[in-house]
Amino acid sequence: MDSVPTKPRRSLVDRLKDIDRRVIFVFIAVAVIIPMVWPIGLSLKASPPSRALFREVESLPRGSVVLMAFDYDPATEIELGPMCLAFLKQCFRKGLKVVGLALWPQGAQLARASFSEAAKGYNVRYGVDYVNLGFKAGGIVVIDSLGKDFRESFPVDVDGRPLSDLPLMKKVKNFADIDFVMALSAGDPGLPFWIMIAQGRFGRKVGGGCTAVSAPMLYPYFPNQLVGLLGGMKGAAEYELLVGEKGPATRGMDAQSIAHAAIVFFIIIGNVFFFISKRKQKLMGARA
Amino acid sequence: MLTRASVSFAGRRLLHLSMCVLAGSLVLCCQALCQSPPSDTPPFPATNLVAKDTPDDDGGSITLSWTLSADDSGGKNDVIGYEVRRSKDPNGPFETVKSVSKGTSGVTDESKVENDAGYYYQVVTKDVGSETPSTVFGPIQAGVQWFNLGRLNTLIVTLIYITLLLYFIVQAKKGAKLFIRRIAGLDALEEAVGRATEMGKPILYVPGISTISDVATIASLNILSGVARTVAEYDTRIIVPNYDPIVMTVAQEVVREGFLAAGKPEAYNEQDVFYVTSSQFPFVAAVDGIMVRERPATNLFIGMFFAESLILAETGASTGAIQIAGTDAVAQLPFFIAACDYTLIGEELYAASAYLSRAPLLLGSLKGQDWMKMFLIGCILIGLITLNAGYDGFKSLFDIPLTIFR
Amino acid sequence: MTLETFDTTFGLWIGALLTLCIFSFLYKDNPFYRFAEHLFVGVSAGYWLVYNYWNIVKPNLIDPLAARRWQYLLPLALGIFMLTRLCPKIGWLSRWPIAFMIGSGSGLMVITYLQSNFLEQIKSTLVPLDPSGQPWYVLANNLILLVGVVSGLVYFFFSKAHTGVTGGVARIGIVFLMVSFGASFGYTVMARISLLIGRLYFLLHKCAGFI
Amino acid sequence: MRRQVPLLICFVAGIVMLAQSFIPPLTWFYTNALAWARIIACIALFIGLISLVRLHTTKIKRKSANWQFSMITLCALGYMMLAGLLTRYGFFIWLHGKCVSGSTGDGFVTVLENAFNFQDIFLNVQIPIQATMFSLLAFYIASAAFRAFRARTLEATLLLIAATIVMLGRVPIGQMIPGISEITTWILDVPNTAAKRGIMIGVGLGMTSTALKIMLGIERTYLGMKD
Repeated sequence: MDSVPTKPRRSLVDRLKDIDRRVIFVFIAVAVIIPMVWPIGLSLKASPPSRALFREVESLPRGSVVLMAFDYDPATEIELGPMCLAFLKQCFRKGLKVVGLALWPQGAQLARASFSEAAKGYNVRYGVDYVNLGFKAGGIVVIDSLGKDFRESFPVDVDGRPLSDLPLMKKVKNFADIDFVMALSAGDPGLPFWIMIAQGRFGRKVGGGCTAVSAPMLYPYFPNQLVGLLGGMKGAAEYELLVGEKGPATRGMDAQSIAHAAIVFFIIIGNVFFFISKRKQKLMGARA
Repeated sequence: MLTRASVSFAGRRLLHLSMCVLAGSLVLCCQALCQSPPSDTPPFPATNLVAKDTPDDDGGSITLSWTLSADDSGGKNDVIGYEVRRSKDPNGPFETVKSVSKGTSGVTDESKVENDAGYYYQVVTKDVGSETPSTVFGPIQAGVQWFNLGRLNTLIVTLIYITLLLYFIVQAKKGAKLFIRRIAGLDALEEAVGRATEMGKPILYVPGISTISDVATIASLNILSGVARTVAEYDTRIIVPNYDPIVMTVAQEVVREGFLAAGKPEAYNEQDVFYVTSSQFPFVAAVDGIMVRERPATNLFIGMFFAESLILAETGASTGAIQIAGTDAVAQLPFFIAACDYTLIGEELYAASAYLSRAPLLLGSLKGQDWMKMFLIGCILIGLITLNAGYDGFKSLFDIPLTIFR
Repeated sequence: MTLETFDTTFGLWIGALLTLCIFSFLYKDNPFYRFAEHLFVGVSAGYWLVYNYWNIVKPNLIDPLAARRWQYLLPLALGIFMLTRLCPKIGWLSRWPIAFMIGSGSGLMVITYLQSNFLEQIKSTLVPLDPSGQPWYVLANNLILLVGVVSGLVYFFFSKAHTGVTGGVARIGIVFLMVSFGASFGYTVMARISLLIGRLYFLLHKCAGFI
Repeated sequence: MRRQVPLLICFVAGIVMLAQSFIPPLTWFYTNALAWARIIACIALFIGLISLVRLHTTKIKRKSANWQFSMITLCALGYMMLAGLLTRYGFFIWLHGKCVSGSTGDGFVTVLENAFNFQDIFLNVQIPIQATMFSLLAFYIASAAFRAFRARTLEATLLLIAATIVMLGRVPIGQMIPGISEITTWILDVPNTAAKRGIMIGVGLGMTSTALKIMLGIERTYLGMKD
């Protein structure tokens, strides 16, 4: 009796050579998720602009007032949110007061979330240690008005409370009462305007954070007009390293590293098995 | 002659005057001390103000330039900005038309500038408490230029190109034999259609995600017309999901025409050439769905693509379809190359129409394109020789806008 | 729970569920993905229509016409011609607006691309090759750049067979193309992984409260 | 009329568009033509809408595979259009005005208003799906790399090596390898730039040649007519 023609059994090598792509998907997902849940903190060296920013903030005396601009939206939160958290934690730990505002409409809500998250574990109170003034349209004009009086553009805070009810705002009238400006910006209006007005016109010290895409454009401002700059998720991870918090950016960078390594690993595996099967075919061809 | 009385009077006046001056300066000093530092002296003015009609435009615009004030980025460095003021009368009154931040040494005034009216300009340097006007420049008129000299080089290149194309098209019309090299991706088209027929499965054709004004889309529709005809001849089904409704209407016409040319107009189904949606990812989600549900044997992604290219090509690869891609989107080429069987790279997409139809007119234009490349290589060689001989005039011929006439 | 926080939590959960529906496609096509896909197409088509009506048609056509700016009758007419597609008898009229769009688009492309992809590319390829006064590697890089551009162009010669010298140069061109494609591929990986990190952060942190 | 007029329109529009680049007083055509094209494209969306609705109603009528899902598309489409109209017409403000503030009717209107919040749907449905579809690329880029990057030929080997180096040179883990950042930068700046330039010049020439042929009426497949 003739044997039923069966599918030729594929060797292990052949099967590994064409692994089901879903296996790769699983590995990629794991490579990203594991470092996000348990960050490793892979060797990362803080670049000069990040270190400069950190040192500048460390040197501010207790009680100094920092103005923080939330000029970004949910689309860029993954890059700028972690910077914001690390920076706020540094401020709260050092006993600095933070005044937040937004030139981007969705920035106000992001600021609210960031403040409440950073405040966990620190003895800080709204109105005394930090305030959120909310969003104001107008870009550069708004920044300009802060030089005269904060109340011109922000008569009330994000929840509609008059500034006179907030103890922190009693001692902040205009730029003269601000010791440091930190602008997190994802585009326009953003960091260039803060540099132009707050640094250029009113002589405040300005530091910034931006997306990886816009970092090359902003680096030239450092160190003359910008005290320091954090670029993209990498900049955020560097700052977390300096502040000593393994936050979302460290997790993100670790995930990046591991995912890249996983892809390279698969490329190598693919090639190894490709060569083995090629040699086997050659051998079999020679035998036949 | 002077009397004693008059002398003493004069003396008293002098004393009085000097006391006044003293008191006055004291008050001034006090004021200066009380005011916030620094003591407010007006900044140095901007100098060398020059205004001229903005070149190569249709009027309504004047371009100004000046040298920065000595107190801007130097001196006391307290300049905060400049205001550009304009008047039709050299003695004023001047109205502010533009203000710019410090470090700016030029500006274009386009605020209601009337053509052929004489304007006088002044630039005012400002610091925190004071300002200094520059000298007035004028009169200056804005005017219409009938030719944009800044684009003369573009015009010449365009004319050379048109001449080359037309010359070879005419040659081709006369019956000159024209050679065209092999393009693997296009040779594979017919094979791909044949395979779908054998398997009894449809063909998926995605004409990119751009509009009809994009030449890449038209190049894709040209290829579609050839594919549709072959498909009709083979009695295979073709599915064309569209991102843009206008592209859809053209694609419907092109496919119908292809079926007509193959003599099978009744086999054409208009509902197979349809509109999905005009946003990138919903479109991709739907096309992915088609790929896994209809299981086309052949996927053609030809036209303009963006980040979604790899999502389409990988999903297609997972269904085991033969895939041919073609795009001029440089950033997406690597992904198509990695995930598709054949890829038309850049210019090959545009050569496809000639390649598939072998129409002499189109082949002629391909030859024109090649001669244009030779011309370009020649330009590069001449440019390199002249540049390295220390002459950069040749290189400046390629400036955009061309400035040698300014 | 106030209405506002209910709204945001509810919204977050919807977002999370839809995210999982889409991810399920990685395993294989399934009803959840089909649901999300069809919802997505409907919502986006509707959004796009409404958005375009309010942001383009109304301000750029209806408002000017209401203000009696009659030159806007021309685009209106062309638009109506476009709609004749829907009645087969006069459908050929739709070719007029299409021809207008294609013609003006083509005219524009000719100038734009001859400037940006021809003149400017020549200019940036004109680099100093003088060995004096610059380090050797700058010179070497400039030379490589030149070879890459010229051989790449030769690869795109269509009216000459890729044999002999042409073939050799074209092959060098292919080498450059492949290195470039590889590099672009590798360069993009980071941005794509970031997208996934963003999505997982949304799921694990914002929705599940992990991390 | 059917053949000649479109060709003439195409030619004239193309020539005027070409000319306006060189003759400044003609620039009005540029701005207007672009605006008109946008308006035509928007009006044409109506054709798309009809096509979409027709496709899905046919599926439902014929009860073809997965027809139930077509209903979701149609519902979502109708819902979005309704919500977009209601919100913009100030319909809810009008409705609020009809109810006495604080009455149950007013609360009902608020619920209705929330249910038809156009922007919310966009934010909670469209944005997450869009972001997730986009993030699928992270998986696909890995599987594509695994499948395509095999050292079969010289070209494939170069592709593979360049990709691997650049991939590693961009992340901390790879930057532990000495010199890799420098090589990455070099690959991106020198050979990559050269090849891109070659492609771009080719694309420029191919595109302009096609555009000129379209204007001159040599290339007229788009009109559904071939010679």
